[in-house]
Amino acid sequence: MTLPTPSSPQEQNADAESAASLSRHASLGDLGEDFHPDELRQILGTMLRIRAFEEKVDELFMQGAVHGTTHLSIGEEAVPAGALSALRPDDYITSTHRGHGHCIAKGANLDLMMAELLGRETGYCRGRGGSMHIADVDTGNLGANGVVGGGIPIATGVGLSIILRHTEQVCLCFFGDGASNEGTFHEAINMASIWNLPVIFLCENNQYGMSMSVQRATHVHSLADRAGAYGIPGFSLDGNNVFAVRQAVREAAERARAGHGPTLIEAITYRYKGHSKSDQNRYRTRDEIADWKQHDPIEQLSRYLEKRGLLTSEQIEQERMQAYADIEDAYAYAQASPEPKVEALLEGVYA
Amino acid sequence: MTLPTPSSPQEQNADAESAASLSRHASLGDLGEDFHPDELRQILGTMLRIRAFEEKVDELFMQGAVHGTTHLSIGEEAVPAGALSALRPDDYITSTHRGHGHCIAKGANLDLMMAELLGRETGYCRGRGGSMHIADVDTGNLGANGVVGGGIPIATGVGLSIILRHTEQVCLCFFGDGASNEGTFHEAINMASIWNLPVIFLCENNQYGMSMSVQRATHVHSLADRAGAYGIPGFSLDGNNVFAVRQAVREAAERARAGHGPTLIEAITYRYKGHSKSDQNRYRTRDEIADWKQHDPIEQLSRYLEKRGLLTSEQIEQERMQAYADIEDAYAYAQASPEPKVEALLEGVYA
Amino acid sequence: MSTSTSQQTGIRTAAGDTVEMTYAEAVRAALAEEMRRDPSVFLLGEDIGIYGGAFAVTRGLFEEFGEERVRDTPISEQAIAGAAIGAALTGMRPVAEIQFSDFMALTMDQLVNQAAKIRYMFGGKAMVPLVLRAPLGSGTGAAAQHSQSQEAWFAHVPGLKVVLPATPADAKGLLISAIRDDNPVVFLEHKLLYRYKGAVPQREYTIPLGKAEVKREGTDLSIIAWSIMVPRALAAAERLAREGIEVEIVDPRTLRPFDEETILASVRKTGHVLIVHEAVQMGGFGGEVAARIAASEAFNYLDAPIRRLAGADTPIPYSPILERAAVPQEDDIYAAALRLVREGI
Amino acid sequence: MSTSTSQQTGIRTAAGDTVEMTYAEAVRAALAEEMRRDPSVFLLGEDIGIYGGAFAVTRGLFEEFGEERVRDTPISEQAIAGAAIGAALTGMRPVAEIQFSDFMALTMDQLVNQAAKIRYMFGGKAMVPLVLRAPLGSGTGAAAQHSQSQEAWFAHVPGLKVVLPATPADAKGLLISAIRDDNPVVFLEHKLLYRYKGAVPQREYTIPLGKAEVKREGTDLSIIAWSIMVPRALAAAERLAREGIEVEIVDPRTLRPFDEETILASVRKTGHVLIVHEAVQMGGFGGEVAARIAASEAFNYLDAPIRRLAGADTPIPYSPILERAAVPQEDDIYAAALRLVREGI
Ligand SMILES: Cc1ncc(C[n+]2csc(CCOP(=O)(O)OP(=O)(O)O)c2C)c(N)n1
Ligand SMILES: Cc1ncc(C[n+]2csc(CCOP(=O)(O)OP(=O)(O)O)c2C)c(N)n1
Ligand SMILES: [Mg+2]
Ligand SMILES: [Mg+2]
Repeated sequence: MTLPTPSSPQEQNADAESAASLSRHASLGDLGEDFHPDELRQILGTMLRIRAFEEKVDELFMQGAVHGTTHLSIGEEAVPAGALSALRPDDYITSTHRGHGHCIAKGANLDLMMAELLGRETGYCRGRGGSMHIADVDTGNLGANGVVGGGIPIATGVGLSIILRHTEQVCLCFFGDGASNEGTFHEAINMASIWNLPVIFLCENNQYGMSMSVQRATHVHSLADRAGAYGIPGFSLDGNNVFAVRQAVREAAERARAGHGPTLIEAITYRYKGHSKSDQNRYRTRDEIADWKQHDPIEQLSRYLEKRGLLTSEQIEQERMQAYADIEDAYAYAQASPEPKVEALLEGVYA
Repeated sequence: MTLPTPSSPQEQNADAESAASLSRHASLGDLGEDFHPDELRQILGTMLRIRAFEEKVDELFMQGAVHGTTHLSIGEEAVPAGALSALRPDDYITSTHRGHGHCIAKGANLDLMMAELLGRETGYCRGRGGSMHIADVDTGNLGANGVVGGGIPIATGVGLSIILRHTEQVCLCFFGDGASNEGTFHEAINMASIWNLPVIFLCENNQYGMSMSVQRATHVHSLADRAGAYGIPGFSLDGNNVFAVRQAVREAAERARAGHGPTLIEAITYRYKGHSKSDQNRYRTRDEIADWKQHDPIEQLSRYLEKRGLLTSEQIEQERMQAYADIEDAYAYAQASPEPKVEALLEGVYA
Repeated sequence: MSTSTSQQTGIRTAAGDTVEMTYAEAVRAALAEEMRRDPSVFLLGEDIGIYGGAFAVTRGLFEEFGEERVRDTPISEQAIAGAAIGAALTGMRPVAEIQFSDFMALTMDQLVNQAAKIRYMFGGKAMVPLVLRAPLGSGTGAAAQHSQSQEAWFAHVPGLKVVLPATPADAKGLLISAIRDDNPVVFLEHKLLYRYKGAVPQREYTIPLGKAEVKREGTDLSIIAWSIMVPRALAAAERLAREGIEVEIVDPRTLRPFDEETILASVRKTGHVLIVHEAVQMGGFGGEVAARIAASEAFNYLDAPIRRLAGADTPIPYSPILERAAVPQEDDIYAAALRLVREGI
Repeated sequence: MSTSTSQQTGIRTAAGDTVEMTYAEAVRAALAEEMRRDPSVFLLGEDIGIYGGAFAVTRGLFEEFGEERVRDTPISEQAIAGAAIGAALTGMRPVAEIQFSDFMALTMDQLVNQAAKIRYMFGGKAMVPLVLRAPLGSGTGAAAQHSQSQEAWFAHVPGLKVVLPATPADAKGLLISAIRDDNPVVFLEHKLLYRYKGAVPQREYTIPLGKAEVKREGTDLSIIAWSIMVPRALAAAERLAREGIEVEIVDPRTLRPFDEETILASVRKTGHVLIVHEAVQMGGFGGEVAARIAASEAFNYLDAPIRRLAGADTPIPYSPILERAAVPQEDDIYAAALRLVREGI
């Protein structure tokens, strides 16, 4: 049982050199060797914590214990886990409505995340933001975003700030396939391109923007083709292969830090759950969902690690248990936390 | 003195067939043969009337005789003249802030245009619109637009209306190189593409969006490259070659009427005058302007017609005189027309 | 209870002539009837087809009318609005859905600079008969970017009409009028109202745009309220009646055009005015209502200052406790009304 | 003449301490001084570099500060606003220019759903110190899409600050405050004011956001006016003085936050109020001002209804005759003030 060969990353507009360096990694053996075993364990742990977190949130919503709506990323965990493993702690991210995984991969504190979802004063946003607005600006997490495509121009601005401040940070901008049809996508990537900004535009193509498939919503073979409209490198890769994601992001970050500007990466993945709690899955088949589950990113990584003798099945199981335990702890923390006070309603509107 | 060979039209994403049919016309001899001599004379007349109109407007602004601002298209006449010569009278256009040429080529009445510029009750818009809003919906001229990129989604809607009404019209959407960086460009062309709408997106690349050159504002070799982001055919051509424009638009219209969807055409041209009356031309050189004047679209066509014996120099001069005379008549009409009445201020806000 | 009162006042038909339906069903019925009647009517928006819309409002329409006329769009709000304009300019009557009114922020150029102004800019020679529908309002825990009430923005724009129905019967009758209207109409549905039930006439009917309705008659205080605040005010009024205070509730239903006369008549009668809306108070449309009263001869009939009760000066918070506190609730209306009538403040 | 009165009232400095400059020069001076003082301040916008801006406001700054800090952008208003937000969130103080306020319609999502709400949504733990400058208003013959006054939209949005200076001295002092402010500030400059001259202090100074100013003292009528309506009201006031009517003119300068107290104090003193703005009356910010007065105890001091004089209910027309008629002119202010004081209507 090895990780299936990722669909060889399709380089769309990059210079020949990066293309070559990316295809070198089409065989998984090579990819694995870049890693220290501890790091692999950490990446697996991240993916497991994302899944455990999402499962808990799903359960809470089913019970009606949480208010509002939520967008789960179960099935898509390799994208943030791979991407953030390739970046520095002082790098930035901008995230989306489906952002729990991005937060966790960026190193967020699960207690504060869960407290936020439960609308508690101890949450990241003091209960004011909820699922769609978790942020932790101090650690470079510039926030989830309830507006599809709304974070893309902000990421461009972060890139601009980085070059004006002469730091060597990068900004990783997450967005969905659906968001790639928003005007903000176009304006922001063009602007980042002409100014050679250190931004990585990472499209999580999970096949649907709510109910509309990417095939119905666009006429391109790959969303990475759109890089050509901005004269920047574009890559399409298997987003369920954590190594492929890591590698592409690492190379993009190197280009960005070297002053060579932005990259567009399309990570092909799939969401197992409905778009949000109101989804009846009328626009796709059970078979399609089942097929994708055959390529589960966590299963693939686990089998690979075991097969290679990098982790034992016990160790993997231990990681899994730990992840679920962490989430239960976070939930306990959140539940024990106080609700915001009505008198504080207007706090935080203005600085 | 022949028309210089147009820079061979660059096909970007079309199917092989259209590409071939377009390059066939790279030599001018062939292009000319498509035309009946009367038609050639008419096209020349259109270009001359556009120039004469713009020169008159320029003069009026210099004198302070006209209020507001204006955007002149001197040097760009081949684009609308060529494009509209390829369409049917019942086809639609959407236009821009630099729209006098589009109007004239669409067959607008010069008297009503000039009256509009002078803010008269007899103008196309009863003096309410002015230079940036001339429209004549009954004849398919859906209006100039003061918002850069603002007309592009409207053109998509016109295409949608055409397919819902099952007519075989097309909509020709004019916009500038600068407008191609607006979010509307992206959203609207993508939407037209997925629905195979009969829209021709015609970018008048006059090298600048006010003061920012297209090289500074984008990182693509050709704006037609952007067609790839929507999976539609894209062509780049010499916009000062009226035959090349006509040919590309004709083929795009054929594709559109056959249900094959939209086309993106980049017509490379140049504006001689400042962006608007406040422009001091600080962002370009006199030499650059002088160079482009060597490729004047009207001069080129005139010389070609003369050389080929299609029109005599007397006939050409006659056309020119007629154009300027028409404009003076239009100006006289406008001047003799009444101003709007203050009591009618609120008329036309609501239907 | 308050809802049914409002229905009965709303549509004066004998009991047997109505059917009970939800507000969402009433919107759907209006869409379906107009699409059956007029082939130029079609729908476009995100996930309105097989998905049935984020609030299930268009459910079933795709099945009846097909994907050409119930058209799923990419996530491209500017293009949705622009496509509606282009279609409307050339003979169609599009009804576009924006998934949340918050995202109408993305359509402001197309809506305000294009749709609203085209007719005037073109000298009165063009027509843009489109409807832009969107759910607005808080109360669903969706936080700051999915809970706004921006009717004041649209009401400030000449060329637009702005409708906010409060009952199923109004929703249906007003939406039919909006579709048949030759101007661009912004039609704002409150998310929390979608499940409200009420009696809706079985016969074909329309409700004119620009006509307020007295949802409850009273003598002591005029409450001017729209959208979700109408049922809340009605509920508060029932409690106030038990205190011997008879509240008159006037629902303008359409903010633009605005039926000033019905409101002034009520003010002249009661001498006390409380304006209630969910939108943020500062710069909200309640200011316009107060200003009109303060400028009219009804000013002379006032026995107390004109009061507004409206949204707090904050984005809508996520926490349910804070979210409730951020906008007027039935209790707040009750308390404000009582104080105004009893203490004159 | 009225302009210099307003300057003198505006900034109380002895004659020799000021220099005469235009409003455009004052804006430019504020930008230059802040850029010299604080390396985190930079400018971005369309054609603000070598071209110097559509209204020549940034002329010369490119030469002094270079293309990195005076940054020409493509024609991409959403990205301009978004880029400013991203930079502001990460330590910079961007000042973005939108070429005409009309095109702020394209930035509404970034401005309202992002910039204004980020701090609150993030639990008060982030800061978005940006300024979005734009010229607004009619009078230049640029027609409906280049002449709007949309301050009411922004004033309705918690999280934003909204500034509309009427004099060169105010423009400079308020812009410096806006740049130093830790919140997103919408700074609206009137196109016709750019050429107005006035005395501006030579020393470094700031004017606090949220402080109204009495531009002229009087006893018979309070005119509340902002932006271009301040000089028009001052000119009308001089003529009214010759009729024996002493007008007090209060300029809020900042609509959000709004200095209610200074306005109420004036109303208590004069007992008559005329609110004047260029924006369309229906749904304009004048409604908010009227509503606040009508809800306050100043209501008891009123000897006549609260009057508004504002833009006609139409897009701005091109014809110069119609364009003038669409918004209040000096004569209109004079006539409305006279009628209000003499006839109480
Ligand atoms: C501007 C905007 N339009 C519509 C929505 C409603 N909406 C929320 S998520 C979503 C689908 C987004 O698709 P995609 O970008 O592919 O992200 P995914 O949900 O698949 O992760 C939609 C339409 C929104 N939040 N913002
Ligand atoms: C949305 C918007 N932004 C900015 C402007 C100001 N403006 C008017 S024309 C223009 C340049 C447009 O460039 P391009 O699209 O290339 O057309 P051109 O003027 O070259 O014909 C600009 C920036 C505008 N009218 N609309
Ligand atoms: Mg998706
Ligand atoms: Mg151009």
